[in-house]
Amino acid sequence: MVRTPPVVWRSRVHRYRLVGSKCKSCGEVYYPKIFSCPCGGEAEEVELPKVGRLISYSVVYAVDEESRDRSPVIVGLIDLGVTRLVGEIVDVTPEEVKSGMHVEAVFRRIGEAGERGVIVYGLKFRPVM
Amino acid sequence: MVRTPPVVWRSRVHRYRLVGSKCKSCGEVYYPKIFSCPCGGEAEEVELPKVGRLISYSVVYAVDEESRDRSPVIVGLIDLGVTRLVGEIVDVTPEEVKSGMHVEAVFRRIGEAGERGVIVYGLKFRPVM
Amino acid sequence: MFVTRVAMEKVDRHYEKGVRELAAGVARKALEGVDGVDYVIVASSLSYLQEPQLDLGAHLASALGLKGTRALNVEAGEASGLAAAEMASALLKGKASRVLVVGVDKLTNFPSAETYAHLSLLYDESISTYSSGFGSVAGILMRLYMERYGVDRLTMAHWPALMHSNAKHNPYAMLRFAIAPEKVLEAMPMADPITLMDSFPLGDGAAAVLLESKPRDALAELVAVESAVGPASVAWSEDPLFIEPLALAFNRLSERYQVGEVDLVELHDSFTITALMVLESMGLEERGKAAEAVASGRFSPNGELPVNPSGGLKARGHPIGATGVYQLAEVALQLAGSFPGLKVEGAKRGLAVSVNGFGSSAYVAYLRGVL
Amino acid sequence: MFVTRVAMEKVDRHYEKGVRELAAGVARKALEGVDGVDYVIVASSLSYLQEPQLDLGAHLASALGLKGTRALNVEAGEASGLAAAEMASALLKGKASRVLVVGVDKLTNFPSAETYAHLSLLYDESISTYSSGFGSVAGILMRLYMERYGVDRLTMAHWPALMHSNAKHNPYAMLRFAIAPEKVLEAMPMADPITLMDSFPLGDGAAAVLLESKPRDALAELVAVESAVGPASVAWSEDPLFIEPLALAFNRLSERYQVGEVDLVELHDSFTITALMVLESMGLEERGKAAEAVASGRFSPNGELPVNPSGGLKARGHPIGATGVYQLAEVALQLAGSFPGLKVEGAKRGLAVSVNGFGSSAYVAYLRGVL
Ligand SMILES: [Zn+2]
Ligand SMILES: [Zn+2]
Repeated sequence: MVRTPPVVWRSRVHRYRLVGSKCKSCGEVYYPKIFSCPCGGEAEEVELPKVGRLISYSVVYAVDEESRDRSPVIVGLIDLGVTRLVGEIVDVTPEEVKSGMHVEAVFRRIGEAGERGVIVYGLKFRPVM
Repeated sequence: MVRTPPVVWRSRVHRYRLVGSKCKSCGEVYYPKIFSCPCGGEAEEVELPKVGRLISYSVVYAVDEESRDRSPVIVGLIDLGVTRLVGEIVDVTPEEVKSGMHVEAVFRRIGEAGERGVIVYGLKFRPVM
Repeated sequence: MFVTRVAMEKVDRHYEKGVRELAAGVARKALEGVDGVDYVIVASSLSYLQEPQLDLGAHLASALGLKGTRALNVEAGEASGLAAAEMASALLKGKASRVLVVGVDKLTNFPSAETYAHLSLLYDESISTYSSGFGSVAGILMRLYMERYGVDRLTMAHWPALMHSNAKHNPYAMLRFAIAPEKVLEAMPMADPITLMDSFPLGDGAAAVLLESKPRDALAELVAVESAVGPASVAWSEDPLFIEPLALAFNRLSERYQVGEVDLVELHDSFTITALMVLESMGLEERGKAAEAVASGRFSPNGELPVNPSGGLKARGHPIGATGVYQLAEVALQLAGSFPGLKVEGAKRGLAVSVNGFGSSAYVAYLRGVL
Repeated sequence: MFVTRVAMEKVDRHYEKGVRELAAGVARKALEGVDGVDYVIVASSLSYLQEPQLDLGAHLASALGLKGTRALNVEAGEASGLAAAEMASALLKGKASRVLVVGVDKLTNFPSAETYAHLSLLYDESISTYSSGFGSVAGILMRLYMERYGVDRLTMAHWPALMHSNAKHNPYAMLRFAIAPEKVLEAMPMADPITLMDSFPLGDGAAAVLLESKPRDALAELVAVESAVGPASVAWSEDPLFIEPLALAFNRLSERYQVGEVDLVELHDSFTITALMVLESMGLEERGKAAEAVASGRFSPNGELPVNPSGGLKARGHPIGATGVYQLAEVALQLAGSFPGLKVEGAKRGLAVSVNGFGSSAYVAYLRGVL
């Protein structure tokens, strides 16, 4: 696969700190990162809020080879207020997870990158009690 | 890499028996295989002669990862009479190999295909004494 | 421009054939008796990851004996086939008079979990980075649709049931058996609420269409192809259930043609939810009503607007970069009255619709009969 | 059509930037102050194997905020850049009035032996199947040339020496240092008789050109792009040292324009031998005489016909799919008198020439000054 160490390395900031883009002109926030806003404004990096609400989710059984040992994986569309993002939901069972739940970011192992076994970490989301 | 077992399997006949294509209309012979001839004729499979003459060659040091243990690899453009082909030259040192040499096909290990370690065999060429 | 010849390979697990052999097979069929082409455009996406050949178009054209022709490859993910047709259309307005578009992709060179990883590269990086499966976004969107519009799972299942029922008659379809909606719910969960029966089977395929500037012996007229780029991530969409670029591409055509009044559509249903989103984004059904409309038979072969008489991506199959070319071939054959599966009698106008992912790009092709 | 804006990234090991960042950088520079484009065409080849994104053009356009634009990817191996320009040219004759062509490729994501394996996929399967290195055919051809025409190794070495001497002045070149011809012979053998100094360095790069149908603020006119498919394998060539499709593409232009009388050429020199074959196949030098002509200064900046004042693939660098876009940008800047490296004073007409491998396909672009 194509997630070689340089590729993993380059995406680390965005996975570690949940960094998105904010338009300097209209203030719109994006994740993943953009280069320019449709309004024409330039984008700057911005750290995203670490709490949000689950808009919808899926319990995924047909995962990539790298995620097989943790299948099923719960993936959700999360509303962070300033923007939305698609992220993984952890510490909850498929039976407990519900649209509308409040979630918060936690730092977790994502997997290994390809044949070289670089261990990848990043932020996932868990329900807020 | 992309040489998965099905890909290796599909090319076996051409590597094992040196099968090229012959145009049913004009008789021209091609290797690797073609589907139709520029003359418009249909192509059929044909086994190529196993002896030829070395037109030119290169002693290759910058080989793929899979061939590293046998570097340098000698590769030559070989005139088989009915057609030419690019193939590997074995059983000869870089000092001994010469354009114009007569060569014959021999069955040899080519390498392993990718991560799965399928061992690939095929025809190479050695000098005729 | 005109579609004068088409050729399709049955979508299937063609273990014995590589990308090159599949592509050559349909290309040769489409070119039988044809005296050369100006361009060969290969539409392909996953093949870059699955087959050991770059500059495939030229290598293919060369092995086909097409001396002196021009060739290149066009990629736009799942929309590659119609993207190639859009380029062909531009060429045919200029110096070219005959362009062969060959769509091809193989999904069976790798174990399926590895193919899933390749498929996730069609989406934005948030999917591929987390290795959470290419169906995850579809699952999220399907649940959102069901919850927002109060549609139950069984109603949603009428789409795959309709596709299977249509595909039974299509000799080029991969899945030629009927299934009851209830069976969709009982299938293996893939990305819950999606089951394996809501998504396309992993199959290999190739299709070719010969496009010419002149109408001689044409099957159909390819009037125009339009496209647009959309939000690369569903997280950016104002409404994730609405495919903005598809609405835009469709509007671009509407400004010039009566594309709202067609007799059949072959559209992109990578998942059940995609089909509904496509229908609603093009305004072919009201927002939130497509699932029920499908269940009520509106898009069935004898309904108001027959959709995917081929069986669609769901049952004909979805060899990623080739799919748009299948759709063009199918619509052209329908308009010529010679589709070898379910016929839409008297069809005079049709659309082919492709989307990559859930709208990183969208394409609509408009075809008219010539009879 | 006209080249109105260009932007280039220095070819280098850009470990900190991915394909997307490199492409976005030049695209933003080329679009500064421009009010939207009709199409974004991304020219790229190895990136399919090196970066985790399909439908890259649309994802890129979206992240650039180019709402409503259209985008796709064109691939033709090492000739991808000019293939994209050929498609842009067709679009600009039709509905488009502004097309952005972005060339990009990264060669440093993998260890070099793995990149060599990727590069061998540009050639026919006899090279990739045997894992014998992407330089093997070049080595065979170089020896054939030297033996057939009785040219010694030192004479051949004047090409890389000239390229390095030119690149010293080009701020976008990867290798900005002079080398004596003798040093080429002393370098590490790569595919003997080829040394590492006969081939391009592995570097990442991106370049963009904005093409418009109207001449306002143009740097140069892109008069036409022509191409042809050739024998996919050198074993099929009547003469392996002659690039048939290049001769054909060049002749197609010659029939309409005075392309034999240009003031500068940026051409494809993936290896020393490729440069000589390109010069001879286009008839810019007699068969078997190009090596000596190079040594005699005929193609030097102050010679009869300046070739590769940029430093060429050899010293500017060769980010596979991006190279043709660099060449277009360089020729356009030369014709506008604003190339930031070695200037060809008073140049009015120029060519950009790309080949994949040793002729699976070949492209020639003809540009004219507008001053
Ligand atoms: Zn903004
Ligand atoms: Zn023949």
